[in-house]
Amino acid sequence: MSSSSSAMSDLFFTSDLACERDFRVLYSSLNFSVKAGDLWHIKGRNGAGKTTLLRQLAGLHSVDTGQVLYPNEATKVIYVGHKLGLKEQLTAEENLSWLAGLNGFSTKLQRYAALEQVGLSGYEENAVEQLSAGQKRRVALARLHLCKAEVWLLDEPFTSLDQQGIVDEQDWLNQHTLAGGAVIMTSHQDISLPQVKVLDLSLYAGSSLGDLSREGGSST
Amino acid sequence: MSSSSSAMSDLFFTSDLACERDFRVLYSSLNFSVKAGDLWHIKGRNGAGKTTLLRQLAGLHSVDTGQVLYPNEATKVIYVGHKLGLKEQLTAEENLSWLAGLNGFSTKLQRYAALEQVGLSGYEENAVEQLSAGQKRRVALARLHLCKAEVWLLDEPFTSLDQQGIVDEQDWLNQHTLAGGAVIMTSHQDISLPQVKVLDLSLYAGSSLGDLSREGGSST
Amino acid sequence: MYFESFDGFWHMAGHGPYVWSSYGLFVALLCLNVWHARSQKLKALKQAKAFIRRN
Amino acid sequence: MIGFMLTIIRRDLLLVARQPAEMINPLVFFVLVIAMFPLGISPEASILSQVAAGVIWVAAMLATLLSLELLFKLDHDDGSLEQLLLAPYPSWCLVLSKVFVHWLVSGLPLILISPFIAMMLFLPDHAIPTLMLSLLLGTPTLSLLGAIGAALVTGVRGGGMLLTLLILPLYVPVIIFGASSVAAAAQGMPVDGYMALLAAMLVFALMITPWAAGSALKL
Amino acid sequence: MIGFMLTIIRRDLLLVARQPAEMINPLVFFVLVIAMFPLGISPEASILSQVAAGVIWVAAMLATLLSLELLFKLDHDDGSLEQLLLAPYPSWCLVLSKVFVHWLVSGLPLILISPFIAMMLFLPDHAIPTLMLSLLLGTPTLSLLGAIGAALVTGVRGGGMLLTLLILPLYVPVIIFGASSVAAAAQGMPVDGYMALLAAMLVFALMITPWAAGSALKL
Amino acid sequence: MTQSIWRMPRWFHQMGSPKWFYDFGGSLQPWFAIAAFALLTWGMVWGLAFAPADYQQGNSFRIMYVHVPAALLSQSVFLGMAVAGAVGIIWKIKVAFMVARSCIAIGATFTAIALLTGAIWGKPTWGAYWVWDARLTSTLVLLFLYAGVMALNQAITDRQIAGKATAILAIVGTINIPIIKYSVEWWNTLHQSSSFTLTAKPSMPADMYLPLLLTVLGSYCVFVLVILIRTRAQILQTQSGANWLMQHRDITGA
Ligand code: HEM
Ligand SMILES: Nc1ncnc2c1ncn2[C@@H]1O[C@H](COP(=O)(O)OP(=O)(O)OP(=O)(O)O)[C@@H](O)[C@H]1O
Ligand SMILES: Nc1ncnc2c1ncn2[C@@H]1O[C@H](COP(=O)(O)OP(=O)(O)OP(=O)(O)O)[C@@H](O)[C@H]1O
Ligand SMILES: [Mg+2]
Ligand SMILES: [Mg+2]
Repeated sequence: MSSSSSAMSDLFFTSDLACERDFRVLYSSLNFSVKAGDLWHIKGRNGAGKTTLLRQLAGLHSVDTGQVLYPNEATKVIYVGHKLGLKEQLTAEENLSWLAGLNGFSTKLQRYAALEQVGLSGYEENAVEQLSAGQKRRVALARLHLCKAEVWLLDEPFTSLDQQGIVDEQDWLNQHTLAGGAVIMTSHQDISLPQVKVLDLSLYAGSSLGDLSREGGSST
Repeated sequence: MSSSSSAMSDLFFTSDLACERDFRVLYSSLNFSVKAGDLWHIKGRNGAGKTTLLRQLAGLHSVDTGQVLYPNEATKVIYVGHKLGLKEQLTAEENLSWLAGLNGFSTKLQRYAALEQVGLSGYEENAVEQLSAGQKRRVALARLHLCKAEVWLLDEPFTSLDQQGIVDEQDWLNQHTLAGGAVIMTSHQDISLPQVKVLDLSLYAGSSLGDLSREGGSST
Repeated sequence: MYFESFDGFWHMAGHGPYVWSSYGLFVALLCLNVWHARSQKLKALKQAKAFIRRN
Repeated sequence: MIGFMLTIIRRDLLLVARQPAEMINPLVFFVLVIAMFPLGISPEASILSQVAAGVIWVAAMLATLLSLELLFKLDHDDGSLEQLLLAPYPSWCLVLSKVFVHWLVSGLPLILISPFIAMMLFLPDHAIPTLMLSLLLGTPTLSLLGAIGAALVTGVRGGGMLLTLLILPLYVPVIIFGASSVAAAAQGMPVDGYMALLAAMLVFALMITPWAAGSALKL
Repeated sequence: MIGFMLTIIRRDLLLVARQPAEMINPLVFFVLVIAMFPLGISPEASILSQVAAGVIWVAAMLATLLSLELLFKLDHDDGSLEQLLLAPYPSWCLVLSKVFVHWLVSGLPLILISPFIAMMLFLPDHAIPTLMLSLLLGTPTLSLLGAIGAALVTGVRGGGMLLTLLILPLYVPVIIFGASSVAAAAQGMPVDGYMALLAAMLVFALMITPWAAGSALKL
Repeated sequence: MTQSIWRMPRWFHQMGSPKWFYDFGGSLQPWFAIAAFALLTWGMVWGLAFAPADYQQGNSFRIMYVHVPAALLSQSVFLGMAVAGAVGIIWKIKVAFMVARSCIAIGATFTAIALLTGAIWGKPTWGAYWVWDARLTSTLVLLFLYAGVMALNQAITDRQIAGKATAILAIVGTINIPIIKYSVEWWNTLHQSSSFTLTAKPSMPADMYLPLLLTVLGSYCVFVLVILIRTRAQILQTQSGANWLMQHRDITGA
């Protein structure tokens, strides 16, 4: 875990990040920085605060204590959460079209290629509501291949995927980090890539609200 | 796979069950019977039709070709699907109360005990919307301990559970089958229990609608 | 023929616009309906043929 | 069966108690919509008292209709409808229990507040008992018939408007007799006939809804 | 930025095209609600023409309001609102694009059908241009102001009713001036002043909404 | 899985088979097309050019030859839709649901025609396009009912579910139609002196009512024709892949 001094080379870093919900401290004094090529696996038992942390990193959950900082304003981030953000009535291809349109531009050919990469060729023109749970997740993941974003924030991306799907996805994660991207993901399953760094949230679990006022130092 | 002649000792059986969606046959000529003590693990890749099959067994999806038969009308079935069927505003305990009320009766003490069994003691009076993904799933699963149903139909019950949770749940499945219940579940993860029987849906995949009119015999 | 001249037939003593537009609507809307139904069927036929080619 | 219905009724009441806005909302909607009319039409008593009966009934209908939209939808979306339908009891038990709670929570308050509304629109005082009685007979009919539509649009996106389309035509007789009865009472004419008709429609709705809504839910 | 807005507009129009009912529904709701009034009040031309302006405006308001409910809600529920907000553009772009499509789909058709409605309520023919013009100026204001409420109730259960409560008070001036303008036109009086006021309210709504709804969404 | 209370007659079962309906309907289709065209042309030309004008209403009376068939059909089609839906629900016949769905568009069209031609007719006769007369109002409500069925059908993507939903709504709507009609009539006579009654003359000369008979029959033929086309289209859509269809000469082109 690097200190925040090496900030400028990081894609982003947190400083003394903490989160409390319902008077329970989920984590506190979280200092970690994410560099190009990093693959962070956030672990923790149910209710540890993994989803909350990812949403704080994405800017979707308010940060009250500590900071999340992106040194380079132009850093592109993709967040794929429990809710996939797909419009059920639209086809897989149309969904990709607007999702990619949020960050740039894509051609129909590229979208077909991205869908093929996630194993959905033949389903491009099916409405998403007619897809199975795993197929929906694949559509959401196809976006990763389409938008050139540095940081991927993935909340349990293996959910509903079959075994081949999980193997494939680890491959993508691998390639993305090798190409200089960064991945922060949660999962209850292990990741079989060499470069994985594990962030175990239980090490940062606070016990009472009082902890938040303390400066620095992680509690156990 | 037993034939339907041994019907009367079964909890339920299917005869020549088939399902077609959007002109694609998901499976056909599915004949299998479920007896007390069975633990069926339904496998298949994303989009194979696992969810659809479970819903047909539960009676939530219409059966157009073939049959699903419960010889004993009083057989109690619990279905836990992708959607958990919890009311977000109600507390965990209140949710259990009405869910159990659908099949019988339960006391508050029993409900507290069931929640403790799934590792949620302390969260009994939390509104479900304040629980994490895994904790919600645990509430839904707590029902299994509360209602005395013979047949459990579980669609990817390990989703969002942490590793300890998965171990615990396999334990419950084990106990339920040993006690004479039956479990039919889908999952992309393997189950480490000796009595597991695997039903691989890919073996029953049909190719065209024409197959549905054929009598008997499973296609490959 | 009830009318003496074509002009009389067309004007219908001032009621021409009402009568003709009514008949026009009747014919047009019914034709539209039959046409739509037919186009629907032709589309379905094309799809069914495409299905054969795919398999 | 009674136990099953009680379970549902208890649950739904609990949900309302957890979010009391749901109960007050139809009421405030009712009042607000009615308040718009003096603004839009004219504040004069002579005109308002003429239209009062119609406006009150139309507003009551809209308030019922809009609160009906979520009758089954929320249960569908979180999957609890599946669980309710899987229970070993006929689906009409489910329908009747839910409609009962709905009426209790959205119809009854309207009736209780209607005298004040009537006053605001200058409806003659002697018409108020008729207004309340007609609402008492009419709003359950509205809830029941509306439940058919609500069951049909369950699981369909953008249900609110669709529900209106499906159900408003069925509401026509209730509106007509409800409003006419109040107008008749305002003119001092007898209203027994209207009340009998409203009651007959309630019975009719009680007969048809459990079947229609029950089968629609199981689609 | 233009690209971002076009992406949203294209997506929303595509969604409407996939389910054309969404476009026709507010329209039919409008017609249906208005059709209920003669039934509830009286079929006589003399009474109906008096209340026509108010009824049309109240119905237009309700139709807009109810279709607004889903403006952001559906996007919230399926998680696509998160994605839209994560895009590196200010949130007012999002708001304006969505409101524009909403008005195109629900407001514009109302205006186009209003002459027929006016006829059915026996509004004098010479008041019809005023009616259409006032709706043209007024319905965008309704959509814009409503969007603030829609943004606030996003993610809240039972939003439809709640939205009404939040937004109806804001609609009051629009209703008053809109309905008065039509009533004035029916009596052959000049309506320039009303139109100027309606236009001013539109400008005001255009100024306030992007900011207010944008910040509400990010809550 | 519930057992039907009523046993289904054999021919009924046969009619429920998509193949039978597709073939038999296909052979009927041209006859109905010809009959519809002939009857309507004959009736309309007769009504427009040869029938005498009404002594009171003059030539606007000729609108009757399109207005009355449309008004009659608007109700018959709704009834037909409900009957088809009920048959589908009771005997679980898919083709019946398809027939019910086919009724929607054509029924709504007839209702719209009745309303529009009636409104047009109203202008010369009553001096107004629209009044809140009982029959007019209930026709308007009928149009709304059709609109509801149509919207519901569009909103549900799954064809089978849409078919059943349509059937339920059609049945409920049909039971309600007489109630609506009665209540509207009652409401109107209460408030309004019956100034406008639709002139129904029992003693019309044959020259006047025979064209009407022709257009009414012709309209029924159009109705059946459209039902046949649409239902067969739906069979094609849903049965793609079924053996009988794949070997059908319509598809193989043989
Ligand atoms: C929008 C306006 C109108 C509507 C919606 C309408 C609707 C109807 C309906 C529902 C019927 C009943 C068909 C049946 O079941 O027998 C009918 C019949 C008829 N209408 Fe109209 N009508 C309208 C205007 C008119 C006008 C203006 C006239 C002529 C003055 C007229 C003359 C007739 C006649 C002669 C019949 C057939 C006689 C009968 O069956 O009673 N209608 N119309
Ligand atoms: N509503 C629907 N309409 C049409 N087709 C559908 C619908 N829902 C699912 N399907 C199709 O049915 C097939 C089976 O879906 P199902 O959800 O049963 O798969 P599954 O085996 O559970 O997959 P997963 O592992 O991804 O959950 C899929 O190919 C899907 O495209
Ligand atoms: N809306 C909320 N209000 C209050 N507390 C909440 C809310 N949502 C979640 N929590 C609490 O925050 C804690 C962390 O939730 P979070 O969803 O981040 O957990 P998680 O690590 O993602 O768990 P899981 O593995 O089950 O997904 C949980 O204990 C939960 O009870
Ligand atoms: Mg989580
Ligand atoms: Mg599945």
